Amino acid sequence: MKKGTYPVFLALLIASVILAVSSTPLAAAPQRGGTLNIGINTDITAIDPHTTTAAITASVMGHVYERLIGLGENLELVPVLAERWEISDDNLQITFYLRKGKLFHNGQEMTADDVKFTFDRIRTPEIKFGRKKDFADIDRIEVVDKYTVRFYMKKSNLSMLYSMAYLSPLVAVVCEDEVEKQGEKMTNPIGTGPYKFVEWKPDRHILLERFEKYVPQPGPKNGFGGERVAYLDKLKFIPITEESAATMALLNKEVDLLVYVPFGMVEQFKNNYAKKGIVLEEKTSPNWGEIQIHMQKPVVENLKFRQAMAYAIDRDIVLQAALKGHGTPHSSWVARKNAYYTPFHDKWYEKDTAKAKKLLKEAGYNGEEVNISVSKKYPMHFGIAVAVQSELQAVGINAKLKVMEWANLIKAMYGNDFEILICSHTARPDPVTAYFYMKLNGMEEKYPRMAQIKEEAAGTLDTQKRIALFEEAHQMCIDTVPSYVFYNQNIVQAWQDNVKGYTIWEAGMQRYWGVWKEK
Amino acid sequence: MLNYSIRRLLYFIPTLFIVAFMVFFLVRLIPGDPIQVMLGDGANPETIAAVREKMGLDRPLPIQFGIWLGSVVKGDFGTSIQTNRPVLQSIRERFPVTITLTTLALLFSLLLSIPTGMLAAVYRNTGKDYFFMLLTILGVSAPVFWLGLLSLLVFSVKLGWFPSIGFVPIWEDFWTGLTYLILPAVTLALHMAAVVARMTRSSMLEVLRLEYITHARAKGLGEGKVLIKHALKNAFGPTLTTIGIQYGQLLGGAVITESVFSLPGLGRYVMVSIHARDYPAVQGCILFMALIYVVINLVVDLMYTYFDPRIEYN
Amino acid sequence: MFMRKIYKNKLGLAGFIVILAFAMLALAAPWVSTHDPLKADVMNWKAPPSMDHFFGTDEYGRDIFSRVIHGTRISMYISFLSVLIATFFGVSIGAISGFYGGWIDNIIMRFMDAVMSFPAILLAIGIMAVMGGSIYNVTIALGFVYIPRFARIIRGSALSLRQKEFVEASLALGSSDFTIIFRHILPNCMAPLIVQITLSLAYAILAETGLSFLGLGAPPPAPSWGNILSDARNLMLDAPWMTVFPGIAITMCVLGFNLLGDALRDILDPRLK
Amino acid sequence: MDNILDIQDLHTFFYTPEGTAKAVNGVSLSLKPGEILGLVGESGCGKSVTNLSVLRLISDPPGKIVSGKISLDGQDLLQLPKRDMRKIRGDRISMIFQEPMISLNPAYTIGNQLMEALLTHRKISRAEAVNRVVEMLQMVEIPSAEKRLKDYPHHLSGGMRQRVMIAEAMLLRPQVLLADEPTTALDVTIQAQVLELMYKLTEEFDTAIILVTHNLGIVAESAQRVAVMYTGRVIEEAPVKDLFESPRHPYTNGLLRSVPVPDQNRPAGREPLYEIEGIVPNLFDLPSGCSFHPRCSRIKDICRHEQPPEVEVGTNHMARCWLYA
Repeated sequence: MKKGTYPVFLALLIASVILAVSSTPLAAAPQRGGTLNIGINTDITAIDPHTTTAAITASVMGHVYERLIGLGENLELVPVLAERWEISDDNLQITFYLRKGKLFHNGQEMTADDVKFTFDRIRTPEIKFGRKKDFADIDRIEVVDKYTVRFYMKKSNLSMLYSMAYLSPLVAVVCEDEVEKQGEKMTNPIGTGPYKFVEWKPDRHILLERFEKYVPQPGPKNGFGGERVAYLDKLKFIPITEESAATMALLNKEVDLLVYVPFGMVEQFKNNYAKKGIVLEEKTSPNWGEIQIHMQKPVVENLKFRQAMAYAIDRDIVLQAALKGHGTPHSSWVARKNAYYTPFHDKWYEKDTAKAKKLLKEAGYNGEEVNISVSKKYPMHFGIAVAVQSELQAVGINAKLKVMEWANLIKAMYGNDFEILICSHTARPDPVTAYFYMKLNGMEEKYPRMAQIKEEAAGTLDTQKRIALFEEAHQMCIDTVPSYVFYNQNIVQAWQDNVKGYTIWEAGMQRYWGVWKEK
Repeated sequence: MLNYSIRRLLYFIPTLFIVAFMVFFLVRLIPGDPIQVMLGDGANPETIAAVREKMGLDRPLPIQFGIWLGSVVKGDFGTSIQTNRPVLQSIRERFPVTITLTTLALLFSLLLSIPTGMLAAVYRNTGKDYFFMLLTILGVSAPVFWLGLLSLLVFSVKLGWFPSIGFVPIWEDFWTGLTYLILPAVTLALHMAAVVARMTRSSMLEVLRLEYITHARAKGLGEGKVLIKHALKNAFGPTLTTIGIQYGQLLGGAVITESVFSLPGLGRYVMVSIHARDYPAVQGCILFMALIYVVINLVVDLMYTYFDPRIEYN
Repeated sequence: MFMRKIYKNKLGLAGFIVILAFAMLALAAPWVSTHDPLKADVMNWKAPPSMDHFFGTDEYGRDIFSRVIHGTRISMYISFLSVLIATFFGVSIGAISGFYGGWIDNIIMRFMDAVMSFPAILLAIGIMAVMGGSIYNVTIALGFVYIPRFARIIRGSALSLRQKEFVEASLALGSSDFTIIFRHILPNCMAPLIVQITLSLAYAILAETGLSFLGLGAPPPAPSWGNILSDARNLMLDAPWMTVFPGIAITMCVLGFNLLGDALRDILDPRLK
Repeated sequence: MDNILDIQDLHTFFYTPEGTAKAVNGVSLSLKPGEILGLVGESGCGKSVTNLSVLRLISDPPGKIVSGKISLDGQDLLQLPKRDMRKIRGDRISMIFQEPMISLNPAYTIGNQLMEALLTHRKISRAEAVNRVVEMLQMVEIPSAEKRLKDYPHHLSGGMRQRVMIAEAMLLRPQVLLADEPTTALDVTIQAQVLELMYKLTEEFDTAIILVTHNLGIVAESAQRVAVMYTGRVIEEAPVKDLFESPRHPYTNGLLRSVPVPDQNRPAGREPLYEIEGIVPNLFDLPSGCSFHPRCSRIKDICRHEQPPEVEVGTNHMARCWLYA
């Protein structure tokens, strides 16, 4: 996508958002009943939400379970099971006041014991909880009374609140008795959400059913917070791995909603499938795609070389190759939708071939091979790779693609075994967790200030302080080029026009409360 | 007969041991760390180490192999690293899907291949022969997944005859279940049909020259009876062996077909598990598929005696 | 005589011509192709077939025609080399096993049985997962998987030939084992061997596409046929040309090998005379 | 008495890529009820093809009955619709094959195969069929016949199998039996028994037999008449006694002289057995004129250019040779 087309695109985007918003109040009153068949692109990996980091599990199980606190529409912290919370002045005590009368699906009331149990559970070594270190600063948890629970911290770490609210893994509040009863191998997840678990037939479907005793909390629907009304009797999530097959299933009306429309197919949907009663929506998410450049590997360790790379790349080309243009160019680890975003984060290099070549010469680059590690698991990663390679080659950098399996890429990423590595990330409401990756490419080791910024930001929730810190972090990125962020990615979903009340949440989680099917 | 079966079974034990050995070490040689894949971003080394220890992944490989083999013999395939469910449970859920798919494919391919092979042999080197053989070879020549997607496009989207995704077990609702399985089974069957048709053709050709066929005709039997009763039964022996071997192709093909048609079978599970480096699941699945294959071939061996009674079991 | 028989077998002749055409295409790939098969032009993606791009462009704007042409090279390379590996090892193992018999045979055959117990593609998947994706590894994996088939054919013939008078006579005259295997046993297995070779060539091409589909084939951006086809499949509803042309190329080539193999079977198999 | 089987001027050719093989090239034979006709000649002379032609079992392609007439009891078999022809096979005309080892289907029991023809041609119950089969097996002197029904062919010895074949052939009391080298594959002692059995049965059922063989001894013992074939033609035909005592055709002469005669007691220095010079000519490339002329010791000039006609050389004695024309 060239510069010129971008505003058009933005206009389209705004139009679609307006359409989505305006259609909701105009529509007739919600109707109860029916089953919503949802095409998902990969099966959930586990039903115990604590044991997996897969976003799909968090998305599906987000209907069964609830968090203590959640993220709002704009990724701010909102109350869910905790009505409110208090933080002591020294940040070392956090007290949560729980909503009363919240029932688990087995009829038991949710109490402070369950909350304590939950947070103790995810911290035990036996449970394969993926983000244990985010909760490592908890000293102990105290049940004050039935509806009050207090966390005592070893040191100030308010980022933890974001981790609690975080999208994936889902820090679900589980029912103590039920988990004790079912043992480590959970078979029947019992939560407090608007839908209860019926069955999981792996690779066939996950079936949820409305929990009749669910009492929605007051206030408008807001992210994971606010009013959550289950109109649909059942939710049936159907994993379809083949993208074309998924589209065909939507065309055949075998699924009502498709959570992943391939970027390459968007025009086809708009031009042809719209006539068949299929609604397409597209929103820019805070998810981003980037390359990591290792600061301690030959050739790329040279700052001038990295700067040359930054000058060599036209991010529009990358955006086109990776997302077929369905994204918004962006340069920073702090996403556009993020609460701490400022225009400062738009600062970045502009493509300048002459400068790139000059810097290469200064860096003493002599045609050494530079490897771009990439996996084929996500088509957009490969798209980035193709584009970056051709851009780098154009200024004379001998870039080679090193295509590997996902598992091997992960290993390379954590094992310090890459020069340039392509990855993408889902929304990080707390930029501290985003800057985590600076640990993997040797940045922190070379520039310890980065680690300090993270530490300082984690210790406060003060917006102004945080904004300043993250701007400093971004300036460091500009100066040292540890990575190149290309874009914030769009989310494209489609559904049959009789599905009402559904709208994409940029955070990437699906929400089927407030959704109904017109008969 | 029983004696023979038992001896055949015993004969498979060393083979199975080598199979198990190969499965285990092949899977363990796969680079990548299952725990890392599973835990993703936020995992710290301590967590990873703890989980590794819990899974027994920190012990020397030969010991892990011994432990695994010991429990497999007892029917315990371990627990999936990714889903935390017993591997055997997953296999039990998925095995019926794969076995119905492959059996149906087997059935379709036999329905398609035996008559074509036979007719091609009868009309040897005529236009009809060429036509039949070309037809079946065309089926084997296109990549399965492409064929599968094309058939979805035509029969599901354009014609609306079959659903494009999903699965209903045929033991729950036979006819509905069948509609979900026909396209994938036919796609899978085409590959096998070509091979079996060729085998049928050449063994029919061989048999048709034999004197007992002339003899059967000299008795005044109708041509149909001569071909089916006298020729086919004898020609079927070699064909049967091919079918046994081809069953492996079906199982392998299921890996692809199940992905294309969104079927919850073993093949899809294997692929997901390989990508997640879910060792117990991969090991269990591949071993189980090899086991099915070996058992099918055992059955084929035993069935062979029906078609060729000259094989004595002493 | 042989060529006349091939000529008389119309389908076999057609297969032979198709294979010859693809082989020539593979050799002449750099001259026949109109673009660099790896050159991305992302802004010109999904272009339908035109005079500039005969088969259109793919999702990164690469010329599909040139990719298919170069793919011929890669697919032929994988297919021929893997079959060569399988033939070489299969024949050696089979000949040794059948010729010496006894415990050597027993051990080798148990091992071959074990390898055969895996559905071929599954074993190839496993090997690819271990070795990682590269054209060489695909070749090695497929070669390995097909070894037992060849070993079995040769072993069977070797076992029965070993009893034959001319081999015994040769042994009595003090010929070395090696000479006997190469002078007597191998020539006598040529017919089934050649048939197996042509059919395996066809299998190998298909297996490569299967591996690519599963994400375990030759790593992109190498324009192997499997890559071209499996990459394009997600856009097949929108840009059919992306799958149609490579699909037809694969089907034609495999069909060619199959027809040739079948014809050879008819011609060479003495039992069918 | 009328002929039961009458073959007139039969031509059966095989069309192959190598050329046209005139396997049967103008054969005429006739057979009276209960009569045994010996059909002798070297292999490849067209004896078996003649037999198969009678049943119309020549595989087409490559073979084809080009012309001629084969009448069974006055009915021209070559004009019959396929379906009617099938009714004759195994019922009115049956056949015994040369190799009992390969002419029985290994995949079915003896009983199954024996009853097949019976159940095809006669409307009788299974039980009745079993009875008749057992009865027949007893007639061909197979011990514990009932048990044998459940045996597979590979359970039986060669002699036993040939008895089964004979039993099967005679089961429907055919008018004509085509026996193609019925004893060649058997041990000498068994041969005699099997032949004896065949004669016994023909006498009982008045079946006519064409006995195809290259064994002149067998012919001498059993046939009433003998026809000698060479390259697709009958070159001499005569009552058995005449033929053996005064063979007219040089080929017949040669054949007879090449058979060792046991009662001529010539201990040492005995004359070596006669051998016909040369080889049987290639069917694709028959010599011009009399096809035997290249091997003939009494060749005349005309032999090289023209086919010899049939010549009446004695009572019921015919020879195709220029010596007598």
